[in-house]
Amino acid sequence: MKILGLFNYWMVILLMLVGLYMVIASSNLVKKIVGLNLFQASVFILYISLGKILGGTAPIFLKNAPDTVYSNPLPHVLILTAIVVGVAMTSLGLALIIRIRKAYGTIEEDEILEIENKQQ
Amino acid sequence: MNHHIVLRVVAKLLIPSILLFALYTQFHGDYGPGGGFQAGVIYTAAFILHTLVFGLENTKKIISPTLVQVLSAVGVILYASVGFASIFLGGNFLEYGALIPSALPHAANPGGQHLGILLVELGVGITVSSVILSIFYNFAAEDDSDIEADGIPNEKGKHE
Amino acid sequence: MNPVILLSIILLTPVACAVLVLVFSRFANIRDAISLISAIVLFTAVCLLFPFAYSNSIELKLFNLFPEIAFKFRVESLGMLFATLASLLWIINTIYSIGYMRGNNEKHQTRFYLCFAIAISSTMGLSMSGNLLTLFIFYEILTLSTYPLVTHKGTMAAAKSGRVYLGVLLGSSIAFFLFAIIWTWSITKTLEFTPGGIFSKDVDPAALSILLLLYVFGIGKAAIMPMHRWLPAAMVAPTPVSALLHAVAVVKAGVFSITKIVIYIFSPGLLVKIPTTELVIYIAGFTIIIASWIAFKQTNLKRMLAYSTISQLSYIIMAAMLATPFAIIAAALHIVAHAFGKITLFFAAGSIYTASRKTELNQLNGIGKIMPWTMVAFTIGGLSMIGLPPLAGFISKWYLLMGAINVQSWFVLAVIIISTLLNAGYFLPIIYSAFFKSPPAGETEIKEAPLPIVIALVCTAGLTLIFFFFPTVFTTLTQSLKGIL
Amino acid sequence: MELLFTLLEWLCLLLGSIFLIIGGIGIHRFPDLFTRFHAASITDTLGAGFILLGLMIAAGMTLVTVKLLMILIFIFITSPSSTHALAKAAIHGGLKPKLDDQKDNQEKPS
Amino acid sequence: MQSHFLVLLVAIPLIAAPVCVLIKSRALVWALVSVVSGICFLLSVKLLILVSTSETALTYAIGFWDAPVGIQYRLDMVAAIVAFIVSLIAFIVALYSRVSLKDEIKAEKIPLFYSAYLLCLTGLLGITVTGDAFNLFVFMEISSLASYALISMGKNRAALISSFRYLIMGTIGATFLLIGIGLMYAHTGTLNMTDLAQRLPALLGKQSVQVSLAFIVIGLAIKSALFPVHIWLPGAYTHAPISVSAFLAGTATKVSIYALIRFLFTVFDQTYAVSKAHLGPAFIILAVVAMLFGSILALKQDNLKRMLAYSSIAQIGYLFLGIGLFSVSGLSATITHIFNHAIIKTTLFLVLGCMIYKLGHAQLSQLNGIGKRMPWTTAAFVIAGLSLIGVPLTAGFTSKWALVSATLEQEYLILTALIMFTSLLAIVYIWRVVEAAYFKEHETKTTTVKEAPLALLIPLWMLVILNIYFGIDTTINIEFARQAADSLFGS
Amino acid sequence: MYLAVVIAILITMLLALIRAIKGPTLYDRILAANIIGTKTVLIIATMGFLFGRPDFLDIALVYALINFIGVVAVLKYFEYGGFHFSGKPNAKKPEGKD
Amino acid sequence: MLICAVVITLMRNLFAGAILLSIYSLLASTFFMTMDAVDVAFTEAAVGAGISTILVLATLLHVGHDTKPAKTLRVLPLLVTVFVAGLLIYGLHDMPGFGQANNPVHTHPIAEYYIENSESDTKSPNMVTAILASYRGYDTLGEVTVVFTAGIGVLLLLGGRRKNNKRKADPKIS
Amino acid sequence: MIHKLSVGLFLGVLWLLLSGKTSPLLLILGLLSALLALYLSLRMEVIDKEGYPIHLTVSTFRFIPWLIWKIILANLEVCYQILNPKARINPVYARIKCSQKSDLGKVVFANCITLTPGTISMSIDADSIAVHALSKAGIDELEQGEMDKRVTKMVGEN
Repeated sequence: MKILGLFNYWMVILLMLVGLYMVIASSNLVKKIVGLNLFQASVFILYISLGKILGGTAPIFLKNAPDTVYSNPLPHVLILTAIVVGVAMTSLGLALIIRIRKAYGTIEEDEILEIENKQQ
Repeated sequence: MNHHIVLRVVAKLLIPSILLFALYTQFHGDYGPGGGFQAGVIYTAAFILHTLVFGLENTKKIISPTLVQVLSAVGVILYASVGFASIFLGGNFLEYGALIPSALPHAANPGGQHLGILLVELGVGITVSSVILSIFYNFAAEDDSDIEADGIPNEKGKHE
Repeated sequence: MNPVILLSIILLTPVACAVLVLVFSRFANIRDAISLISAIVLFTAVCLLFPFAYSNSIELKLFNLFPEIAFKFRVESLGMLFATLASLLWIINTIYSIGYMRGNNEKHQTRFYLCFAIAISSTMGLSMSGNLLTLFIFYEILTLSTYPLVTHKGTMAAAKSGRVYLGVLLGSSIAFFLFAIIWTWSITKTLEFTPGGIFSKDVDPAALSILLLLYVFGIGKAAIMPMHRWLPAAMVAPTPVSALLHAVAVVKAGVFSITKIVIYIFSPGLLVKIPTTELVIYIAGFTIIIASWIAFKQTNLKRMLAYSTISQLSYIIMAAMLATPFAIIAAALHIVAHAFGKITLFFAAGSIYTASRKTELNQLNGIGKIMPWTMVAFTIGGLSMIGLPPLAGFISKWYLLMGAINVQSWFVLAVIIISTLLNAGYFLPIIYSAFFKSPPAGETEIKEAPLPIVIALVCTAGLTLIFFFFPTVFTTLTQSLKGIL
Repeated sequence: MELLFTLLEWLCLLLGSIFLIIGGIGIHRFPDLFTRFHAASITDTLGAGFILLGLMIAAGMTLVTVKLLMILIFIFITSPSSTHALAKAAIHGGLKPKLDDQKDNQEKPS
Repeated sequence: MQSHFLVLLVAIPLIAAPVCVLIKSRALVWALVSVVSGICFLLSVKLLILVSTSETALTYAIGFWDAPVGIQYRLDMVAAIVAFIVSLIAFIVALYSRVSLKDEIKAEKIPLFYSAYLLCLTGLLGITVTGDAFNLFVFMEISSLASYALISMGKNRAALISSFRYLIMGTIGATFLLIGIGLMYAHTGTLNMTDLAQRLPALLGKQSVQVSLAFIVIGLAIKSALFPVHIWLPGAYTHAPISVSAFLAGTATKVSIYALIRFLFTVFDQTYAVSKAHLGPAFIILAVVAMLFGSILALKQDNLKRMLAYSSIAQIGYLFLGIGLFSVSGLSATITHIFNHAIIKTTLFLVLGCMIYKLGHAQLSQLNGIGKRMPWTTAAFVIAGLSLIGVPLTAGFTSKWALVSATLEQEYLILTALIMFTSLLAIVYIWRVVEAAYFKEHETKTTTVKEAPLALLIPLWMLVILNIYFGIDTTINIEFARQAADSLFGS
Repeated sequence: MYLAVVIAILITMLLALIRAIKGPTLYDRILAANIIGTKTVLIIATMGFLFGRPDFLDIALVYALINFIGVVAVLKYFEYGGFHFSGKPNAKKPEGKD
Repeated sequence: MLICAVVITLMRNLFAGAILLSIYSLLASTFFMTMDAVDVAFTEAAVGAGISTILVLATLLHVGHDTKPAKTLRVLPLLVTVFVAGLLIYGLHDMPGFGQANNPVHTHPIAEYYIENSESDTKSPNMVTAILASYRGYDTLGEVTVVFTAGIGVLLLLGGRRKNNKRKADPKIS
Repeated sequence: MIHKLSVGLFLGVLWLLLSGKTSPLLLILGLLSALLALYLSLRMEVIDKEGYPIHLTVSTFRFIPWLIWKIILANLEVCYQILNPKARINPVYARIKCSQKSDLGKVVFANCITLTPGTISMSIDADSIAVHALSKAGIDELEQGEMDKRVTKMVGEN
């Protein structure tokens, strides 16, 4: 199963990179936020992959099956929290974008920079 | 959206069930997947659906933004006060075992634990649903004051 | 009286003076009186403390600044010398200031007296400080408190000069002096002024070399080239300030610090082993010659005096670096001698300005006839600078020559001779033209300066004379230094 | 009996899968949006229906079946609604269905 | 009750934050915030005393679940010092903000603003006292989100874009931290810092553990605005409302650096960080660049808030320099400077607040003669400025002392020289202000600006006095910092 | 067998995904998203059986629900340019297109 | 999923990006399902596909949904990305094997503790809930606070816009 | 009133079906939940005959099997279209009369049209529904009006 493991991690890495690139490279603010979402989601996948035991099952206690192998619940908890943090961040960022759009009339970062420079 | 008959009828059909389903998720977090957060989101989903179909103003009449704001605070306070309550009842912060008096040591008091989890999840649910609803209200608000930028033309492009 | 209490009085009197000046800022007479009274009180206290200076054991430890370094004071001979000098001259300077400030209707008089008092208190702290860090703290306070005095006039020129003043002094002290102190601390884990120095034998001489340079250049107040730029710049200040800066507090604080570091941190014995000592001597000699030469070329009286000061300060540095007992005593004595002489000169310059608004050398023709007291005092001061007997300057120069001959340092000898010639070259023409040239027509309305100014002038001129005839007060103190060495 | 149920279950699942894939192909085969709706609706109706039915058979008479049934009903209600809404929006948005006689302009932005 | 202090420190502002939203009256909200931050301050003082007298770190098991199972609060000397300074600054800024906010925030948003303020405080305190890696992330996000919101409240529209930039950078940073924690977790199976510290040394050879260290360091460096990733800071501090700038400048970056110290010294083996990861040189180089870059840019600014922001970047350079030395004295210098710089920068920002309150701006070119109009305000600036330069008898001096002696201890003479050089630059940029304030005639005689109201001056001068007090009584910022550094190295 | 079903669903999803990426119109994308949504419901239900934990159907329900709401929201966006109307569709010109 | 992500990056139309984001979330949560993380899948579905998408759409309503033509590949971001990639790949090869029961994550006593005791400790068969609300209840309190903070932030930013929308009209020159 | 009660009852039953647990705590919570959902739904004004057509329950059961049958048939047809490479696709667009008076009726009819592959309803007007069909056959079948009649019958409007 080494290959599957590698596959998982590789996927995490690639997603992470795509997300990160999107955050840094795109000029559009909404795309930045979307990129951040991708980036974070990749981290979630990393954590969840850590918690998995092959042949295990979801960590909900089964009454009549004493020998069941459960996957590790801890990463799940962490990621639940992290997802929430992510959505909080997203909503705040988007609210900011709305305000920026109202204030500047654009959501392209380079255009905003231009406006700022003109002012100074 | 009164003219959009299909959506209106379907929404009417679904909303009560969604609400109930949200509450079910809320209270069955112990037994299966679910819990306060998910419940909160689903609960809000019902309201969002209502907004989509019947309009924002109508939804605001049902549950006012002020109430939403208050509720969001109430949720956090509920959670935190469970923590404080357990201190006052002689345990550590968030030690649910202290919530129900018993001769047993707190750690071995699953009843208290259960109660604590229930309350806490309720707090989560209230906060999450009201916060998301409040965020949604604010995002969806019609804002005709519109773009006050200095001289930057509002570029409206075509979608593909 | 208990010496520790005396010490506290010495340290607190100027502070109290500052506070009271602030409180009575509205009442000019009371304010000035307070300044004068506290000056006298301070001097008395210093005199009373005199007998305890030799024991080198009076300590006042306030609190720990750092876990291992206390904020503390200690009475010892060199400091006592400096304190006596400063407190004595404060009295005179106050008298003079009252005359000068009123005579010229200066603005911000309260600020002037306030900063003055703070400067004096930091001078006292500096002279009594028990370790290097305490010394450094007062050194910085002195810089900051004299900054408003330099920029007193509030003109653009004053602000510019103030910037130079502060930039050089604060900059050098933080960049080099502090660096040196911390380095010293990290090597020795102590900063106490200890007879015999605090460096052990096995400290890397290379480090010591750099340290010495850091100290010499870090103490910008000593105005060794190229750190001298602040001094001519500071000439925009009112004359009492120049007098204080150039004769008593600031520059002397600089050379005093260097001397103290040489004696108590490095110890003369170690100093001669440091390669860069020689270098410092050369730089100091260079400074003496160059500064004298520049002074020679000046046309503005106060600027001339400033460059003269620069050269005189380097005498002291040079003497300290020679590190023989004679030379060290020479350094200590020159602090005093130069102080008396130079303050007289500045008082005279201020007096001329107050009376006639003249600042340039070529305007002084015949002024000796109009302002005889002033010019006689000026003559005494100038001759003392040159080093002629029977004036104070002679004694210190004599000791310095002895020290130089002791170690057979021909360079130093040559420097002293050349600079003496140059000194003579720029003082004597002034004296000549003041007394023997006729004043230009139409200057009959010029009179002698106000009385307080004249009194102060005469006092300092008298001191210059007295010092030659009764040097024991100071020489005994410096002799006790010999014991330490 | 047991076997019968199993067979039935498998059959249902198999049929469901087949329908799903056919639908999937359909959304590529069909030329424009409105025809694709039809393909999509295959997957939503019979595809989903058969699979859920198969699962129901597998689950037997338990609450699970009830839930599966709920899902089924849910899909059957929402899916046409959203398709309808989508179609309506598309028309509103200026998209013209590509009919027999208008082969060459499938998109007309209004 | 005393045993609960540790958690109350965080829980009280946490529960007070939603209460703020429920209160309509502005005065009441302000009173509540002041009281709460005051309580936090008292708690932190008490805790500091407790820690300094006890042999070991204080711990608290939340929910009574023992350490690796549940979340543990752990307060050692460093944490106590940081908590102390954070709550102190929060308290003073809260006092200050009542008047200064009047002009900056719309009245109906004030309760929300204060709520966010308390949340930010909660987050920062949470970071300091937690003993759990993931919990640290959560609280970091609380404080970050709150600070994004707070910064965006600035009057100028540029506040929005600054806040957004901070949000992007901050989230990347936090996510990096999350990746790092995840990788650590992958190898140890635990999140408790003490537990991690026990398990990690055996695993340091693993490349992925090394990578996790790298991610944590990068993430926290972003959060603490170390040189190449500082770009969010100037805008954020410049455009935020003044109380926010003051609060964040004093606390946010400091707490991130604290977190970095936690990870480097408590969780990882510091000897490893030096010998294998070459973090020392890397930090030192970046720190030096930051010091020079920040100071030089600070020289060029006309907007004083921006000037202070760049100065902060330079000061953060100092902090990293101390860490980069990886010695007891270096670390204690960093802790000292965290403490001192918090006080100094907050004071300076509060001074600007007074000026903005009265003048409506803080442009250097228009401040001529302000010293006569607002003597107390300007005097405060002078004292804090001197402290920033590192003049003796001010708090700043002690940190400069500690830092220089730390560099000298390892004989990095060039570093010492650089520190001195940047101090010189600090003299220049501070003195530009002083000169304008005192020694230039004000341009328009008609301006009848008066001294700022007492409500602003009192908190300001409280800090000024502390500035001098901590320059004289160095128990906390030197001795305790030393103890803290010792214990970090001992562990 | 369940596995086969899962694979079949995955294939369908893949096909839909390609459609979503290719477009060409936005409505095609929405349609694809919708298809993927319902397929996710199925896949989750099936996977519940595959892993022997059929009690995850709640999730499937949630998916169906969210998917529906999402699609409605998207449509609103296009038809009205806002979520806030209560009048006729053409009362306000949608911002999204012109 | 990866394709989806890449396409989002390249997509000029933000709206399409939003839809793809929602698809991406659905796929992610399916993935979480296969990894046994049911609760996470639940949440991701509700949040990623639901709330996030709706919020992004709402934002697009206000800001329009076209981006400028994408510039050519930017160098600096690429470098940063490559650097991070390098780091990750460097760390990749001795990661604990995927899904092995003897990974440290699973052998650490707390993992066992949770699995064995959570039911008896809390009467809650769902271990995730037990940990979430009890063992690590404090994290969850933090999580709730984060949500609350976001709510406060959005209110601060967008609340009361209609009344005072002229506030930003005259930005001061900074 | 009875209508509301029955919706409440429906919600209660729904809870039981979802939950399947019978511990007193959960039952109480269920009751409360149902009441809360009901209350909110009432405030939203979504509970009326249109939204919750409880009165149609019986007739629905007769209608559904027929519908399913129709769906299967239609499915097969569309499948054939998809799979037959030679099949020409001739979409048709037409308006279909509908005889239902209530909105509910129209919605049910429209949804049924959409539900059967091959035809989708595009918009609903006062007395007709615009339909898009994959082939002419679909339209023809609808025009025969069997579905229309059955739906009308089911919603009980004639």
